[in-house]
Amino acid sequence: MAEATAEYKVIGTRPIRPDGADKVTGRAVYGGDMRLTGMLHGKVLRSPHAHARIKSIKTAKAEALPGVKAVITVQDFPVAEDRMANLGEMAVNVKLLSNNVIAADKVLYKGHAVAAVAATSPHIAEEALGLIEVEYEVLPPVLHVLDAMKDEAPLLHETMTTTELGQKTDKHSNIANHMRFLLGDPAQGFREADVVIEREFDTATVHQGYIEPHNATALWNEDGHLYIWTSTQGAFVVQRQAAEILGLPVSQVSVTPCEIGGGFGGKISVYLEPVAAVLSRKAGRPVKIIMSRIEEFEATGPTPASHIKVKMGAKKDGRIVAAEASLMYEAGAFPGSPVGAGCMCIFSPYAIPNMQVDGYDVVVNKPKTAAYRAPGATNAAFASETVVDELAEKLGMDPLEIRRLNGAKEGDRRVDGPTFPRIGYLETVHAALEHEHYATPLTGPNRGRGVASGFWFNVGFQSTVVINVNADGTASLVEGSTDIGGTRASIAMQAAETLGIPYEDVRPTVVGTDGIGFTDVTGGSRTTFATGYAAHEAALDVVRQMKERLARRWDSEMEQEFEGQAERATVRITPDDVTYAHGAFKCAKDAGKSMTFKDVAAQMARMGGPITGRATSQPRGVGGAFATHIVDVEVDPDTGKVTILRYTAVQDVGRAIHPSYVEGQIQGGVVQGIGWALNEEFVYSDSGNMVNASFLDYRMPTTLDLPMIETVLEEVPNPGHPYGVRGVGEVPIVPPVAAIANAIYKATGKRMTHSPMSPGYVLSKLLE
Amino acid sequence: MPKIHVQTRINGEDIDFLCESRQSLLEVLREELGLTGTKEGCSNGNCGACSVLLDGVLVDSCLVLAVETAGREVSTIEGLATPSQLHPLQQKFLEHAALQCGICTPGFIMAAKALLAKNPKPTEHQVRYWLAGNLCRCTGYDKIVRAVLDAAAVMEKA
Amino acid sequence: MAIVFLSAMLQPLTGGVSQVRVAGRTIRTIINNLEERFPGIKDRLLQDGDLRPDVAVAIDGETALDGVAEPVGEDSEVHFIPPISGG
Amino acid sequence: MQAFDYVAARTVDEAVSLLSAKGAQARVLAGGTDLIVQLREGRRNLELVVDVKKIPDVNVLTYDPQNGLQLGAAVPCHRIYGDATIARAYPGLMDAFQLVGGTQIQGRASVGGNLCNSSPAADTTPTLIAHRATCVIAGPNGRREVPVEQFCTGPGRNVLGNGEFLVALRFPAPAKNFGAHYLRFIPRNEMDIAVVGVGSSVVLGDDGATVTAARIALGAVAPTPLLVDEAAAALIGKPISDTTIAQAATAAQAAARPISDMRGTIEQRRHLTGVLTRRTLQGAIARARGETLSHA
Repeated sequence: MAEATAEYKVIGTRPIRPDGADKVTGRAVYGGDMRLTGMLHGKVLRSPHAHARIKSIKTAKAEALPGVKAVITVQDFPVAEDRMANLGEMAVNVKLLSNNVIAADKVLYKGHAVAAVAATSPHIAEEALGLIEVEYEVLPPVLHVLDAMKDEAPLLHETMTTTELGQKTDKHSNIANHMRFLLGDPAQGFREADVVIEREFDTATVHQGYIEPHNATALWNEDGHLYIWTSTQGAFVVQRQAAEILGLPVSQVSVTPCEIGGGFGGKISVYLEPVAAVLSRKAGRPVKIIMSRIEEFEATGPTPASHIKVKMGAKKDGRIVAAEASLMYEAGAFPGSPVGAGCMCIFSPYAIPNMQVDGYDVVVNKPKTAAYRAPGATNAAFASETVVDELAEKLGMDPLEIRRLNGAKEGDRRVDGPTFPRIGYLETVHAALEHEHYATPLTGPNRGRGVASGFWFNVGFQSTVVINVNADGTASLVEGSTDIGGTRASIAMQAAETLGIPYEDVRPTVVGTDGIGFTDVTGGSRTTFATGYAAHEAALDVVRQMKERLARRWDSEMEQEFEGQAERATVRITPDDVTYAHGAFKCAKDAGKSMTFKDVAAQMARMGGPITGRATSQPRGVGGAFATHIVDVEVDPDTGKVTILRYTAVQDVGRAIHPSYVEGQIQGGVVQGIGWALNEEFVYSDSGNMVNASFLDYRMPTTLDLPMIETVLEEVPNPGHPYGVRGVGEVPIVPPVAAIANAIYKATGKRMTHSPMSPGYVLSKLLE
Repeated sequence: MPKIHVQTRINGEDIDFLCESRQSLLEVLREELGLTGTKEGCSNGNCGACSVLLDGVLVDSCLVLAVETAGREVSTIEGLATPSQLHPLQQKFLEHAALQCGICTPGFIMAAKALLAKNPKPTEHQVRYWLAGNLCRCTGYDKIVRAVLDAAAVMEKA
Repeated sequence: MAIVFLSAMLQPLTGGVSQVRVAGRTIRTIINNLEERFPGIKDRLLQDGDLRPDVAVAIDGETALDGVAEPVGEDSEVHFIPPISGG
Repeated sequence: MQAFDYVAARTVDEAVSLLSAKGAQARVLAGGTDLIVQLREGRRNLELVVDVKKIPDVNVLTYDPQNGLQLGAAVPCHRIYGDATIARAYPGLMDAFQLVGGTQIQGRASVGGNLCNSSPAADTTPTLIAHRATCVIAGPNGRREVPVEQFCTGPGRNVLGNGEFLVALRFPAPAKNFGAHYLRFIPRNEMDIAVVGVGSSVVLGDDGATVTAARIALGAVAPTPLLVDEAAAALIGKPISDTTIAQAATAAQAAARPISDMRGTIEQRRHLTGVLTRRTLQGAIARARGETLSHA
């Protein structure tokens, strides 16, 4: 892993992040910290039923409560049009998005927003919620994907029909979409196989678990302009969604991103912003809404529960010749689960000639699912990586050996068709095989070691960066990517490297929709890759402008030296004659002429005025990321409780710009995977009420549940990026559930086919 | 609902405020006194993001009624650094990249401060046991524990 | 003539054909030529003259960014895949 | 959160009169880690909160080898195990007092409050029972005492009448060859409510081999914490052996009346009752013989 290699001065070092002091002193302003003059506090009334028709809403009593300044329902919103809108990262149906922000005629999950109040205190607003009278016609809920797929299941959306293999049908069902990916001839493949394993798996609904609750502050001015302050992964995506839902031109919505207390994909869709906006317009004052933790669990965007079937066949020598999978994902109240991504990831670590993967997107009476770090991939890997492990066992092969034998490399074809560019999967398997952890035998009773691999695409999308050169030779970098994991540093480092100045001399600032060109979400493992790409290009733009200014300056100096002589015509200095390296500009035609970056900056006013580099990026060459993890566990045979003894995560990171934050992304993703594997799940009553909607009973890992998480940064530079960057943020969450399941099998002899592998579940398997 | 006049000390300064008896110390710190460094994560004592010291004892400020602080000493993240220098814990959290989004950081630093006051040379296990009341979702805790151990070593020498 | 891969989702319209060589130097012309051979396929790929929101195009493994205007190489591979968004 | 009045009582009598006047509409505030959550989530509505933390009687924390331990009802957990002498004298109590919530919760939560919240899964009650604690209650009719095993009467309910509140808990001095141990099963290593909790104590004969007295109390497997005499009977008067311990565990399982909820199933709880009874007895016996148990 590169410390500051000879090749780079800044990239590979571990500087302190520029926003660090504010965050450790409590000065950093997160969305919930917003305070505006005359600001009101908003609260949302949420459905107590998982499935019901709204008959009537009476708000008079609530409006009469002293301190209440506005009460709103869907009537206060423009009618949402049933059409698709492109919101940068994703295309979204505006009607479905709006209906999730505020229920129209039906409530489709317990916690679905029905009305909202703005008052002079949050307590008064809460009291007012109790005075809003809503009459419901309660309908039977459907809560599990397999039940929802049945013909006789209650329908959430009467008008919705199934899209079957890309073709719209007129079959009314909770199945919104059935997709299929096919490669080769699976039936023939299975006929040739010597060993075939088939298993079914269930995973429970899981939440991103960010510690900061959703928040939004809105001021809809008398001149019709809407200002929004919020903790979000993408200010521009909030701007577009708010504009679509509220029927405003984008230019009339200004979104300022505050610091964000974690998102992991859960703070991309809007929930509160349009509600705060409409309350603000009605009350004529700014309104701040903050979700309670119960609202976070009941009414934001968890990752789908799923049922997955996997069948894989291999020859005696270990070559996998056929693979089939059927992924059934719960989309929640509205269609749009990440089952497609799950289908495309499930077998991606392997080059398999014959594959068929079917994906089902199924609505259920639960909150609409949203992205959660490599959305859809962890569920799928739990299934496929367990079956690969079983194949290895049946064939008497080491589980890493079968992965090495079948590992995908450049030119191999994914199930969705495209072939892989240069990728680093095999490098992760080799590194795992050679790692001291894997070489050290695991001894002691009730202990087991498991391995698993994972893939995620990563994305490029759009970013804009502006770099302003200051007279003292430092630079101010303006960007639109909200900084959740230290990306101010990783982006400034790439700009500094290209500018040839120290990292400390580049001051990055994150601004909102009025301050920079369109920038997509901080998500999809793209920020250091794509915004870093734009920062590099903007820095090149600065250097180019400096070369132009210097060429003019040096050429005019030539004018004096060759005062009217003939040779003057031959010696013209053009920008191409100016070279730049290690912070110094030199003149190819006159060794005596050179100036440092600082010199040029100091004389900008004399050399054509301010220098501002600008670049937008929508990079191609997005490098996918692979990981291979090793975990040792101990299982208490009396209680079924699983203890993580040791965890090593090997990942192809392309080039680690700031290694500490790359390690941090991997450690964070691994621990979210461990929580997913061991104790995290939504528990529902029969009536569709989530009974464990708190951090007490939605059990995320604490410091005491974990050892240190060892990381190995394999660097297979991505040719599609000037510094070889690959996205690193999402793939670490893909292998852990499967790796832990495989380790528990080695410790207990019982195959795990359900997540979470809670003590109760493991005990029930032990007592079988 | 008549407001109660409360006189207390926050970060070494005499402070008085008006509040309703139903307002938590967390709510008063953030919404009335503008001390927004103490963060809200769950408001029912399960995440530690709102940790402060009450008479030197580590507590969740969401589970303390503001009226209860009358005549007592409250210490929050805003009181930790000196005008010229960050506290060693703050410095080590930055050096170890022991924070990513940073929302849990004030709570962790106040908890670690209480730990080191009680146990200046904790083992890794003792650090993990003490900090189990503070949830973090970004870091996986590894670098947080290392930052606290490193700060302990530095403070031990000082 | 680029090689166009027809996914399982399109094969009902192509009588099971999974690969076909198609003339065209942009995605627009490729799709028009596909339509002539497999009527009805255009509506599955385009909406108001642009790619449908739920369709993305990969050319030689690279996700195309310029929609139907994307240039296509002489022997490039063309795939129609679902768009990917991250977490 | 509904509005309520707040009064910080200075004396026991003041608290009693405040509580009696309001009946069910008033509640004592000690650490507040249960009460404030219930108020915030609307599971409890009150007109008056009586803060007792300024009353000397509820802040008592004294111990001597003859009279045993006097523990004020509002004393927060961290103060108890912060006292080295008391911690050494009652390791079986410390097992539970160090488990209630995370460090922040222990900065506020009191054992009295945990008992008065009367959750069937309360971490402290089984070990209070194993230590034969006595509840000192003040009320309109003066003071009365109740053995702790009789204090809880149902989920969230106890013997406290109108105007009454818990002032202190009294513990006998640990008898010679006395040993106690509390364990709970939780999915994580911290911050969870017990799926099952068991507090066991034994007194051994001078030979260190026969059990002369025993108490086994179960948490989270019945509407109230449960003292299981049949389990003790399997041990008393007999030499210690795996068989008698197994019999005690089986008796405990038979007495348990668990339910299935989000934290555990009936089968799981019944199984764990046996496991934790066995492990706590082994721990109690070791301590009775003077050994110390390695602790988290």
